[in-house]
Amino acid sequence: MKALLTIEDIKLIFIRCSEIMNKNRQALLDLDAACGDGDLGLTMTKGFAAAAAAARNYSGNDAGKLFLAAGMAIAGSAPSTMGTLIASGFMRVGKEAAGREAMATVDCAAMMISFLDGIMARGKSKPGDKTIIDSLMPAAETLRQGENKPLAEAWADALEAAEQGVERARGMRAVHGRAAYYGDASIGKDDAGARVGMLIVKAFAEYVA
Amino acid sequence: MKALLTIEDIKLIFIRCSEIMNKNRQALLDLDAACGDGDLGLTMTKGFAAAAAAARNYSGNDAGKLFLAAGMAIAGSAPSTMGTLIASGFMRVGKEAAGREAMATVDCAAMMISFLDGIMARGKSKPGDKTIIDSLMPAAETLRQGENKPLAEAWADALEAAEQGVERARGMRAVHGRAAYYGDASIGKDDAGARVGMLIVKAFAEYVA
Amino acid sequence: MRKLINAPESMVDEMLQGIYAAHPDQVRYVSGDLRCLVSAHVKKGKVGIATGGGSGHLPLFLGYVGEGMLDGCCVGGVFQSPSAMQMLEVTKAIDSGAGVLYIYGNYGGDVMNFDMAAEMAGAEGIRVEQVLGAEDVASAPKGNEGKRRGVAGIFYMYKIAGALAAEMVALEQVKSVAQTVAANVRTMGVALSACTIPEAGKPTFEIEEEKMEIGMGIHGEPGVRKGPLVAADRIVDEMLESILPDLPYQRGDEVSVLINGLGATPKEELYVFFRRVAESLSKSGIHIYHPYIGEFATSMEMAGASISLLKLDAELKRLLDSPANTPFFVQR
Amino acid sequence: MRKLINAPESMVDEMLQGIYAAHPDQVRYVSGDLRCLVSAHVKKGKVGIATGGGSGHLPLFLGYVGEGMLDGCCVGGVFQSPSAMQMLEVTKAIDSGAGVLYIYGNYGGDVMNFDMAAEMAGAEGIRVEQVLGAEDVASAPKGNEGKRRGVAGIFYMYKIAGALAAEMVALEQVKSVAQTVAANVRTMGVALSACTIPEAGKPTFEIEEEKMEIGMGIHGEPGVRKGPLVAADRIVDEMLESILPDLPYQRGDEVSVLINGLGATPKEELYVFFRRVAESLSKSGIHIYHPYIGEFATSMEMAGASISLLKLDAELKRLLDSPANTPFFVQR
Ligand SMILES: Nc1ncnc2c1ncn2[C@@H]1O[C@H](COP(=O)(O)OP(=O)(O)O)[C@@H](O)[C@H]1O
Ligand SMILES: Nc1ncnc2c1ncn2[C@@H]1O[C@H](COP(=O)(O)OP(=O)(O)O)[C@@H](O)[C@H]1O
Ligand SMILES: [Mg+2]
Ligand SMILES: [Mg+2]
Ligand SMILES: [Mg+2]
Ligand SMILES: [Mg+2]
Repeated sequence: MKALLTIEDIKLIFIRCSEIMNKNRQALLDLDAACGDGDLGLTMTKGFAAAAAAARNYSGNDAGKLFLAAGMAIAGSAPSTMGTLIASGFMRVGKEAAGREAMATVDCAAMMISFLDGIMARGKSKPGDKTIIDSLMPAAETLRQGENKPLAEAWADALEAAEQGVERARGMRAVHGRAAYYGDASIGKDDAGARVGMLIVKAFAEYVA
Repeated sequence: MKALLTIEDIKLIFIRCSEIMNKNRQALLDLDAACGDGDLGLTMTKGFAAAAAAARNYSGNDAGKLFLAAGMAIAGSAPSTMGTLIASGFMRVGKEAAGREAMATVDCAAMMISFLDGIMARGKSKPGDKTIIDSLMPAAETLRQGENKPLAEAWADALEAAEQGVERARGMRAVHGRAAYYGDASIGKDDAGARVGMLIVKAFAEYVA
Repeated sequence: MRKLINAPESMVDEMLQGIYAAHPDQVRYVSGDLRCLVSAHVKKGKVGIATGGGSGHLPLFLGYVGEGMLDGCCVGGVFQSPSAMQMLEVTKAIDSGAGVLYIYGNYGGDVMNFDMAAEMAGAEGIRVEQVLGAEDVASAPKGNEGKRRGVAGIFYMYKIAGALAAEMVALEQVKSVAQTVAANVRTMGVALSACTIPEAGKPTFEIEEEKMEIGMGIHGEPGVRKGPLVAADRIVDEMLESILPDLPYQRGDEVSVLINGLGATPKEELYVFFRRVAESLSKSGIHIYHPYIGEFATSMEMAGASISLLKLDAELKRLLDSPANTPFFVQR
Repeated sequence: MRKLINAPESMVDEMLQGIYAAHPDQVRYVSGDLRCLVSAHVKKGKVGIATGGGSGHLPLFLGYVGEGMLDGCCVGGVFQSPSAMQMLEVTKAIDSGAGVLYIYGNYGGDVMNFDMAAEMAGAEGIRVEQVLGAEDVASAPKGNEGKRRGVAGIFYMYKIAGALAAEMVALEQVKSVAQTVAANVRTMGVALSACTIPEAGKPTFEIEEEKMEIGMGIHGEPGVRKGPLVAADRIVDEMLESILPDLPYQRGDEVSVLINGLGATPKEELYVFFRRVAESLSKSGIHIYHPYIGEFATSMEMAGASISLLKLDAELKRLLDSPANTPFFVQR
């Protein structure tokens, strides 16, 4: 069982994340179609493919630079709402993690907080708005509470929290993006972005399991 | 039995012609739709209603002026191919019949010739082109041959000739107007304009019968 | 019927009311007849240019009345000719002594009415000359050019004859340049859908989705060939194969290209079309000068496009480039 | 799908190739990226104005790059935002020291990307200001204007801010006039049909024939109310009932009116629409100044139209009237 994520690990996690998005392509298309423009499956597979490629091509030893490169790759290849938010998140992580060569659970918790900060700053959004934040925030909190746990256990807990977040988001009312045009009609529908957040957590959890 | 058409008779013939066009509205629409733009039922009912109104309103005693007024009314109200041709025909008749106060069979024959002259000059067309000419020309010739017959008999013969003209036109190839775009495909189809010519003859024939 | 109209039979007149309300400084009507439209600025001593035809083709026909183009226009009902009397009224309104040139498309009804109007105008002492637009190569074979329909290429006749008339030359010269344009322009179109005449309420014909008709006329006149809708590049190639040899347009020629949308086809697609035309002409050594891409002659909501080529010389280039300002066409 | 295209995924780039081929004297691209379009004439010391957004809305967005309007534009895929990096490249290309103003529509993805680009540009020492178009009264109630979508009314922001920038004033002034326009323009639309994103191959939604959706957005965002298609005059009345009280527009005001066709709706119908707007405003004592009628912001082959009103003062009138010359918009 891993106690630290190395640069190589992080690269492999980006690759796994890209695989997971490919697997969930149709589900994301359908979810986004119900309350948005139905492109999320396309943008996420494209964006994470670019992120995985950027990660693969990164040859340095600075996790910060690696996250920055992945974020830039997503921003350039998937400039949709979700792509830009995730890119902003990873770019913020890149800033905060600058110089780091490996990540323990506590660093993962810090990473998730920065990721969320980047997203919330870019999206001018907060928990409860029925967005990706509503799956990421519980995961981040769980990681922080479990910052002394081994990676596998902490990330497994975080995934569970993210999944619960997806469930809770269903009952919320969308106030951002295209889904907001549906107003009250959005209540009871799954949020596509919340699911993307959960899938990102899932990539970490599966890798460290 | 009438031996002469007075100004009042000619007015009533225009009115009858308008009624006949109304009765044949749908048939003309369908015929024109098969090889043209499908408006002939509309333009002919409109044009002859205007001609009938102009005839009714004419208070002088000059057959020439009456035909001219009817022609102008058609030109103004039904400026389609057929409307303009018929208008040109009646306007030519108006010129040739100027000053006349009544019409015997021989004058009817002359009228039909002028009518055809007006149409052929305007349409740059000739017998055999699959047009209104192909029903009017036989009628005109029949009238000329029967110019010593009483009106009723001469016009009955003319109508029969016009009907045969409609039949013969069916086998012709259209070279004018929209039907010409169909080329050989027009052979075997009825010509809507030839039918209009026959209906005009019919108005005279029915009136003098 | 997907139309933003009121009663179908009032569409044309309500459209005209909208046009006069929107452009009172540019156009007005004569004889109390909305359908007899003339420029608000008739210039003394200038040759007048008039056109006319059925409604449903905006910017054709009336959209080109204005500075540097036309002086008057009669419109009829949708796809219906206006009457000779209406044309006469417009002719009288725009004649200021130098005579009037009629430029219009080669359709039976229009020809007869303009002929009749010309005779009537002649009887009133107005000199009238006529030049017909008849450049649709799909509508009759080479050798039988007189039977061809006029379509979007008439824009070039308006533009160039209008520019020359603005230079205050004589009727014969304006007629002559219009004839030169007519002789040097060729068009071919492709339709992907029909359109609906409001009073009819439904399309007069149908083109199945994923099908096209190459060579179809702007009133739905039959074309050269129906078939499955293929890639834009292949359609352009097929159209150019008919257009280029017809004049012919040859290596070293300079041409203006007009890509005309029939109504429903978005400008995005017109530029995809133009891209291939440019590529193809460049391969043939034909140089493109001042292309026009947009809607110039439509069939209401018909989907499709046409390609027109005008072979240019120095004089035509100068006149093509000169400014124009009408409610529907502005060039600096 | 009734489209004159080649492979759906290459539509945007082929369209752009067509645009550069057609207008080489007016526009070019930077960074080797077709989607980063800038004016061929960037004027030293002038405030640069950039815009951007998804493709599929021509003339929006790139069609307004040119003299007297915009300096640069990034476009994304059909209905997709371009990226922050592309915006940064355009920003760098059009900044000549006086700073750059972003004017674009209020859509989540676009806002985030322009924000990101502005930060990046700031980091490179370029002053960037932003003003959003957000005038669709149907997209959020009064009091919640910040949530409104930007639609055709953005044309007025381009026109007026572009005219002022051409007078070589400072960035703050250009921003301020853009804000004034944004504050004084309101729009509402009606859709009669959907459109098809080429890569999707079929419409993302459907409107039945003889039905309409009032207030629908230009990407098919839900509107105020679906219902049977009624007479144009009634539709106009319903739209004006939403637009007029929103600012409000009042007796004695002078307004410019923009009747915008969404793509498939013919100009004939737009003028029928305008006629009723003119009639109705005149009854309300609101004076129309310089109306625009045509296609300004489309959704490819969507059928429908929008009405925008801009309340004017002397300064706005002057700037509205000043000349402009872009590949898609010319005013003398
Ligand atoms: N301002 C915001 N902040 C955070 N998340 C947002 C915001 N707006 C939208 N989202 C998320 O983005 C998702 C939609 O993303 P995406 O499909 O990329 O949008 P679009 O296609 O409209 O650009 C939503 O499901 C929601 O979770
Ligand atoms: N040049 C011509 N000379 C005589 N008759 C003609 C000519 N062209 C067409 N026609 C006749 O006109 C008929 C069509 O008339 P109409 O429906 O008014 O035409 P359109 O609607 O095309 O203007 C044809 O059936 C034919 O008989
Ligand atoms: Mg989406
Ligand atoms: Mg999207
Ligand atoms: Mg007909
Ligand atoms: Mg007709």
